[in-house]
Formats: sequence, C-alpha cells, structure tokens
Amino acid sequence: MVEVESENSVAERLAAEALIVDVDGYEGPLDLLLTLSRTQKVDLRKISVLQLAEQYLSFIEQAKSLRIELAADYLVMAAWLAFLKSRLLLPPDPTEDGPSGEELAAHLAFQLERLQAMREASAQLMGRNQLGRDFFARGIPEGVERVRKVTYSATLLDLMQGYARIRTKDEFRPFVMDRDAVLTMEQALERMRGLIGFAGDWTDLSSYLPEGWETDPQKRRSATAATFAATLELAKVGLIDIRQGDTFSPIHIRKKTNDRG
Amino acid sequence: MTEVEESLFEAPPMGEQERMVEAILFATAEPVTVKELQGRMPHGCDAAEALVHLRKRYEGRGVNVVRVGDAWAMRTAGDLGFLMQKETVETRKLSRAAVETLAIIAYHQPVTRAEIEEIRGVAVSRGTVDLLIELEWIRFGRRRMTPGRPVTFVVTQMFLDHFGLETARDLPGLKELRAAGLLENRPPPGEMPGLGEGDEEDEATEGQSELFED
Amino acid sequence: MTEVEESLFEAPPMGEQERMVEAILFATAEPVTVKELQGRMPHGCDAAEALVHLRKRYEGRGVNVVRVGDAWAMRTAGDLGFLMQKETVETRKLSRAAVETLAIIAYHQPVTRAEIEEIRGVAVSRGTVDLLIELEWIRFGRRRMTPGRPVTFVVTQMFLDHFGLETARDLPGLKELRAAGLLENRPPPGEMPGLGEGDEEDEATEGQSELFED
Repeated sequence: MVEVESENSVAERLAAEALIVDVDGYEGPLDLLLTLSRTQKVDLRKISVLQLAEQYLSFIEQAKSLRIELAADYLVMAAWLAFLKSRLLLPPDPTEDGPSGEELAAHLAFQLERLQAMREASAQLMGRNQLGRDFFARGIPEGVERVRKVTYSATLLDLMQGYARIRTKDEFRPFVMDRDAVLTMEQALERMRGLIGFAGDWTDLSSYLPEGWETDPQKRRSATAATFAATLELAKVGLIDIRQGDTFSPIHIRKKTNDRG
Repeated sequence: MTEVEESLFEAPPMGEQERMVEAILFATAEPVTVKELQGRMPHGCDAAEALVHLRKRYEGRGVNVVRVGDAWAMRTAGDLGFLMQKETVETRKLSRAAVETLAIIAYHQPVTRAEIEEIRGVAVSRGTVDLLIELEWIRFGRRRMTPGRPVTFVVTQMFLDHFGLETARDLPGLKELRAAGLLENRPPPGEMPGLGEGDEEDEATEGQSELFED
Repeated sequence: MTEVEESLFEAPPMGEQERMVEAILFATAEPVTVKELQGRMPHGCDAAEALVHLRKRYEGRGVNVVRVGDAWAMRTAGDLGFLMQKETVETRKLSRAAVETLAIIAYHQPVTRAEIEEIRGVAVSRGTVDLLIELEWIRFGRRRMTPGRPVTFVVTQMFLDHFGLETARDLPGLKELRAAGLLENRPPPGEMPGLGEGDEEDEATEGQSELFED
C-alpha cells in the first residue's frame, strides 16, 4: 500500500512534536487522528490509513519518551492501530475470522471523514445569522393577554337540593354525633360523677371506660384520655384519690373518704 | 455645511432607509426618537423622511407606526386589540356554600344576610355573596325597615334565565321537593361522615352533603 | 359538514385576515403556529392563506415573515443586523464540544448519546447536553426501539428560530452530507477501539432518514 517508514520530513517530525506539547488539547484519539491526517495534505477520502497509523504510533512513542501521561484511550487506540497496521501489511490469512484490514481501515477513514464533516457543519451552523445577533424578534412584544373566564355552573337541581339540605337539616341527628369516635371530657366527667359514688375501693381506671368504647382502638384511646382527664378534674375538686404503683402501671381511683380519711 | 459633508457619503436610497427605520422600530424595546434613529442609521440618511414613508406604508395595516411623546413606535392597530386576548373558559362547580346561599335568597327573597345566616346556621362569607353578585345572579334589594336598616338580597332576571324559571315563585316548595324524591334520601343511621373532607367555610353542615348527591 | 358550518359565519375579507395575522405575528416575539393563529382569529378565517399573502407583502422589507418549523414569526431582515447593536444580546460562547454536539444532533436527529459519542470519539459530558437543553435548542425525542431503549435527542423550534432555519431539512450542506453517506450510522466492522459502550447502535440507523426524507 505505502512504503513503510517513509521519508518523514524534518518538518513533519517537528510538527509531530509540536502536537505532543498540547496533547491535552485533543478531544480524544479520534480528534488527534483527524489532526494528524491533515499533515497528509490529501482529501480525507484518499487518506492513507496505514500512514496515519504510523503517524499516530510515532506520536505515542514520542509522548512516552517525553514522559507525557497519556490517557488510557490513547493507548488503546495505539494498540488497535498497531493491530490494524499488521493486518494491512500482512497478506490476509484465510483461516482468520473477522473483518479484513481494509474493512477496518475503511471504517476508520469513514469515522474521520464524518467527524470532519460534523466539524465543518458546526462551523457553518455557527456562521449563520443568529437570532438576537444578526436578526431580531419584536422588541416590544405585546403578548397575549390571557383572559381567564371562569363560568360557574349550577343547576336548578343543585339549588333545590341545597335548599332541601338546609331546610331538613334539623331532621337529622345532631351534629355532635358526627364525631362518634371522640369522647369529650365533658361526657367523661358526667359519666364519672355518676359512677364515682360506687367506687369505695381502688378500681382500675380502665374499667370506667363507657360500654362500647373498649374495643375499637380509636374510640378506646379517646375514651381513656377523656376519662383520665375527668379523673384529674375530680381529684382536683377533692372527690377522688388517684394512685399509680409505677410508671406505666395501671392507674387506680377510689372515692375520697373525705374528712374521715 | 452639513450638506457638503453629507454629499461626501452616498446615502442609501430612501427605500433602504425606510427598511432600516422599519427594522429598528420593530426590534427596539422602547419607542425611538428621530434623533436616535438618525444616530443609528448610516451617515446621510434622513430618518424623518423615511418615517413619513413608513408611516404611510403602514396606514390601515394590522400594525401602525404611532407617535409616542416625541418618539416613534409600532403598535398593533386599535381595532385588532381583541386578537391579543386569549380567552380560556373554565367551568367550575359552584361551591356548596354558594349554592345554599343562592337557594336561600331565591326561596326567601328579599332576605338579609342575618336571615341567611340564621337559616344556614353558619356565617355567610363575603366572598360567597360577592361571587353571586358578580355572576349577576343576586343583587341588592330594598333595605329592610327594621333597626339597622339592613340590605336585602334578591335574585336577578339573569338568575331566572339561567335556571329556566319564569319567576322565583316557580321554585318548588319543600313538599314538592319531597314528592319529587329530592328529600327521600335519608341518611342511613349508621353512616358517619369521614374526617378531613373540609368544605370551604361551613363545617357545620359537613357530612350531610353526600346525602343529597348521587 | 364543516363547510356548511363555516358558511354560517361570515368570514372577514382576506385583506382583514391578513391584517389580523400581521397584528398577531407582530405583537408576539415567539413563533406562532397556524393552529394558534386560527384559534385567535374569528371563525371562518383561513390563517394559512392570509399568511401566504402577508409573507409576500413583507418580502424584501426591513422585517420579514419567516417560517420556523410549523410556526411563523416576524424577524428583522438579516442584512440589517448592524443597526441593532443596541439590541444584541451577549450570548455565552459555546465550547467546541457543545457546538459539535449540537451540530451532530441537528444533522443526525434523532440521535442517541452513544451515537454522538461514536461520532465524536469521546464521551459527551453531562454538562454539554444540559447546556443545550437549557438553551432549549435540543430536547428529548422518542426512545429508540433497541435494547436498553435509549433516549434520543432532537433539535427544537427554538433552535430553528435561533439559526433562522425553516425546518431541520434546511441545515446547510445537509443534502451533500447525506449524499456522501456521512449521515449514515455505519456499524464498525468487528471490534473497534474507543468507546466501549457503543454496542447499542445495532440497527440504529433509521435516524435522520425518516425525519429528512420527504
């Protein structure tokens, strides 16, 4: 294909060295390859991939000798290009599977050409007239006034039902009953006042919970709290005694024996 | 003097100058004075003359060149203002409080706010009344000749039209409502309303609402 | 059916319709779709036809009627930018990576991140994509129906507007690139170095073809 180790001119070597200096300036091996390919001064479609592989490998060699840290992907590319080079130089081995050296080289050339094309396209794109720089939109946009019109819907049926609801409200159960899972302190107090007369001995507070309130957890909690609050109230006014053996142990109450105690 | 100076430069043809003024007026965020136009256009241009041409060109168009103080701007023609509005119509269901208030006014008109509150059992919010007035379904009636001379509310013709009534007297009475099955929906005894279905302002009647809705 | 319906309304004369489109486009900084124009104009109007007339009227003027994707806008003529230094908005200079990524998306859309990386030979940084999305020049397209269902990127109406393109088909040099086969996504023969994760581009080639072929 091409004479190996061709007479790289001094200028080319110098150019290669200059490249090495700003290796960080390349966006990866493909970018570097594209830059190297330009030294061939030919149409990208006629580029010698073999020569390019040489250029790249010598670049890597030089970078190594200059002890420049190269990212792993540069080295991967170097290894692959070395492989490609051998494929291109050696006569094809019929026993070997996979793509031929030519196919691989063609694809690399395609990649380079495509990258170059995209570079040119992006330059063309950015070279276009741009909004806000070369051409302009309306400076005083009047905008669209969004008029939100809300219409309310109500039917005669709504109206009548609403009225019926109000007028027949009294026929329904009292509102307080709505909160059926809540025992108010007033209710508990009332109940306790009636019961306390019979509590001569220490009795567990929990046994004072109203009937039907002991099982449902929500009701039980409310009833316990209300009943407890009621007993505190009763104790405060001197009607009962309270005792608790230990933290969290059951609370007991009994009727205060008054002056006798 | 200036004439000599100007002649040194080839001023663009008037058609071009007109284009320039057009572009500047279009793109600038505020009205532009002739002086500023002149300053922005190439040497030798006559902004004032270009403006005259441009103004004529836009006469009767959808956009006009107008004078704003001592500056110039382009504005959409006054008769096309309606295009600059985008109406979105949103239909909302009238709140229960509003429906009930409206119903009370319809059945009891003329009725004072205090009376409405007494019937509903909760305070009537200002917003509810305002909304109904805004919808033109209720209006103020005569003041009641009682202490404090409170205003009364009555329903409007708009209300009657909307609900397809000849007069407010055509509204069915309680008995008829019941006969029509509207009151038959008694609450099942055990059913209790849940928590947290907060209705606008009236918690007092909460719980009964579902009873009527099917 | 619709014809009968429409005839019930007297559509304004075409001259009036043209004025309306003129006013709407003039007043709005963003491109407006025909559908939206139609929606804002009175019943029976033909916004598309009015647009044709209007566009002709503004040909060669300081302000032009331009098409942006499936919408329309008014923009100052490109040759008058020099008058507008005052209006120029300083734009952030895009990095080469961002510009190239943008171009790749525009020319190859819809395109996956892996494909962009395959073309550029380096990973696409998150920041680059984020920036382009933030500028509203690109957006997510449909997911590719290949293993992993990768998202694709496409350019936006804003992109077309910014670069003065009527459609993505009008990208400079697009035809030539396509003719040269440079917009094909050729799978690499066997193992190729570079980005390991390029394995999802299997039959990812439908790509721009469906978008650009007409």
